[in-house]
Amino acid sequence: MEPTTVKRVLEAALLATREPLTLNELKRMFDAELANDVLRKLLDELRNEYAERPVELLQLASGWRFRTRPEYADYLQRLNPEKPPKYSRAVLETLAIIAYRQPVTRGDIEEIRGVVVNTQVIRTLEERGWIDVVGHRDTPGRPALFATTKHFLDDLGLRSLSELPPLEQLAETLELNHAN
Amino acid sequence: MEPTTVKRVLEAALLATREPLTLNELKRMFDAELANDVLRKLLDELRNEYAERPVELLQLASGWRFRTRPEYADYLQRLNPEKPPKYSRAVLETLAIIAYRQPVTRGDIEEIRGVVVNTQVIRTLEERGWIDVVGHRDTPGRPALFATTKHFLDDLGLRSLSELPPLEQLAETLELNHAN
Amino acid sequence: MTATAELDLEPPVARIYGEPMAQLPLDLYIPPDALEVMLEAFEGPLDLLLYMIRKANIDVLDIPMAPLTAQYLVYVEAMRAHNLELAADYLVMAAMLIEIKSRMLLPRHQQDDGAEAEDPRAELVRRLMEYERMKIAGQKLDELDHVEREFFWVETLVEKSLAQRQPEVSINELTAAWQAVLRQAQLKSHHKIQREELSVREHMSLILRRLQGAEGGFVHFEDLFDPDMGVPGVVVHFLAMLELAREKLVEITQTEAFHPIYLRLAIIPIEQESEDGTDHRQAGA
Repeated sequence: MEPTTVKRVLEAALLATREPLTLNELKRMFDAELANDVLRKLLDELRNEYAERPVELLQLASGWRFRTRPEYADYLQRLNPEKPPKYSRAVLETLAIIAYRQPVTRGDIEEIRGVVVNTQVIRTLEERGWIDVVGHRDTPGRPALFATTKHFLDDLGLRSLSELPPLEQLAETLELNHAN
Repeated sequence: MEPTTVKRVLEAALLATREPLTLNELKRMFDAELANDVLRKLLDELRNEYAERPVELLQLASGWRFRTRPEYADYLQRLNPEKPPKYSRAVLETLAIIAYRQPVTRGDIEEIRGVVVNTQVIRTLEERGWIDVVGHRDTPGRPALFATTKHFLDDLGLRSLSELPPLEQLAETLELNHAN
Repeated sequence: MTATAELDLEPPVARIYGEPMAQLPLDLYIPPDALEVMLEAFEGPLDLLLYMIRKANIDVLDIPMAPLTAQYLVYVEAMRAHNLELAADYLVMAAMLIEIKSRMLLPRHQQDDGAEAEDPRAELVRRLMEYERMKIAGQKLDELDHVEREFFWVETLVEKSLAQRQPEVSINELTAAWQAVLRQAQLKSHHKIQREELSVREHMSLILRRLQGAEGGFVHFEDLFDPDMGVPGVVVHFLAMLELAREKLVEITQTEAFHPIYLRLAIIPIEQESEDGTDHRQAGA
């Protein structure tokens, strides 16, 4: 068998496989014995042939496989109608309190929500880059004061916090709701 | 975005997808509106780019997808410890009747084959996702009407039922005979 | 179907076409195991009939009913004789063949409209041909390229780790959450939620953030105002400063009247990462 034909067979197998293929598995396709170094050389050539393509031949821990290049991930993601993950109510309410009442301490948030604020909730928002510590209150323990960041405004498509529905308006709807 | 870049994104998506992709799904990846004829032209170009490769871009009943060329099957089979299913004549004949005479009831199938249709035969085809119930005939018992699915055509690498092998032209002789 | 080849069908049936029909050999021997295989090999009476017709090279459109029926009955009888469980379909077909054969013996009457009466065999021929068509179609379907048999789908891996999806929050969700918070607070206690301009709170954060980054901690009062803010902006900013002072979050100092006014955080962050990466503590205010 011509080396080119062997390479084409390898290519077909590596493009169609659902699991990485080991050298031994690849060898299994051929009647003739294939030396490891020959195989590696062909795989190298194959990798080079795909230099201009949006997929690349990778050697992973468990074998060889083609993978789309990372720069295409954003596009491919749009194909998946996967629902984006959602934040829990605790995270959303904490975020709302920080957004509307900033700067606030964790104690403030707990007082308003009436429940203890889980450290993970704060960390989630910090890691997202949506809140940060802007100071400390001069009370015992010097608690950190949280505020929303510019990044938060960007992600919500706001120019400033004042573009959030005003508190007054919210309070009115609230009272209206209560009146009913 | 450059047409070449669009083409590379299409290529990445089509190489990575787990289901055939429709034109609309492909369009969803891009911010800019993409006309159908532009898209088709790029897909055509892409297909040509793969002329020398062991995989080919195919238009199927439910969209576009890459597959390995049939001449590599013997090698690739050796990677698969599972033998592909071999269908009995009963299954194949039932499938043919549903494919060529759809929509048909079980009674229709029995009438053509001259024997009772085993439930297992229908179930095999349903489980493979090749046939499904598309309605019920308005006769006593309201029997289910079976038809083939897009998945059936996809699995055979076909775009539509019209690509199935034509039926033998035995009928014409019969009609001629009657006409005399 | 290998065993069925042993069933010597040709001599009795093949020669009847165009010739006087030969007697069926009485000693027609079908080995029982061949019969068993045969029963399994045929998909039913239509398949069996078709096999007999094709094997004998009979014109489907002009089936000699008498020898075919006789031959068919020999098979069915042989199967029965060997106690093989015979599907009812085979017996129904036997009855049908006998009926057609007897109708063939009757003179064909012209119908009232002058059309020739239909050949009694027509329905059988139609069914045989339709069955054969589907039988061949089934074989052809099997010969097509099948996924996982003649071809495999290409399915490369997608790098996902770089593109982990973050939850999205809309403005509506945020305000809904805030409304929920307010509602709870109102229901729960007399906790007072002040109605305040949101922009004041925003500017409070801005000032704090600015002071935090200030070298030495002190910032000149005037430096905290950006001329681009416009009059409403400056007013809000000033209100924010007063609110910060009221909440004891900043210190506003002036050594003497008309001297520069300075602001600094009421509390200097206790832990700050220094340039070399080690912690060093700063004295509080």
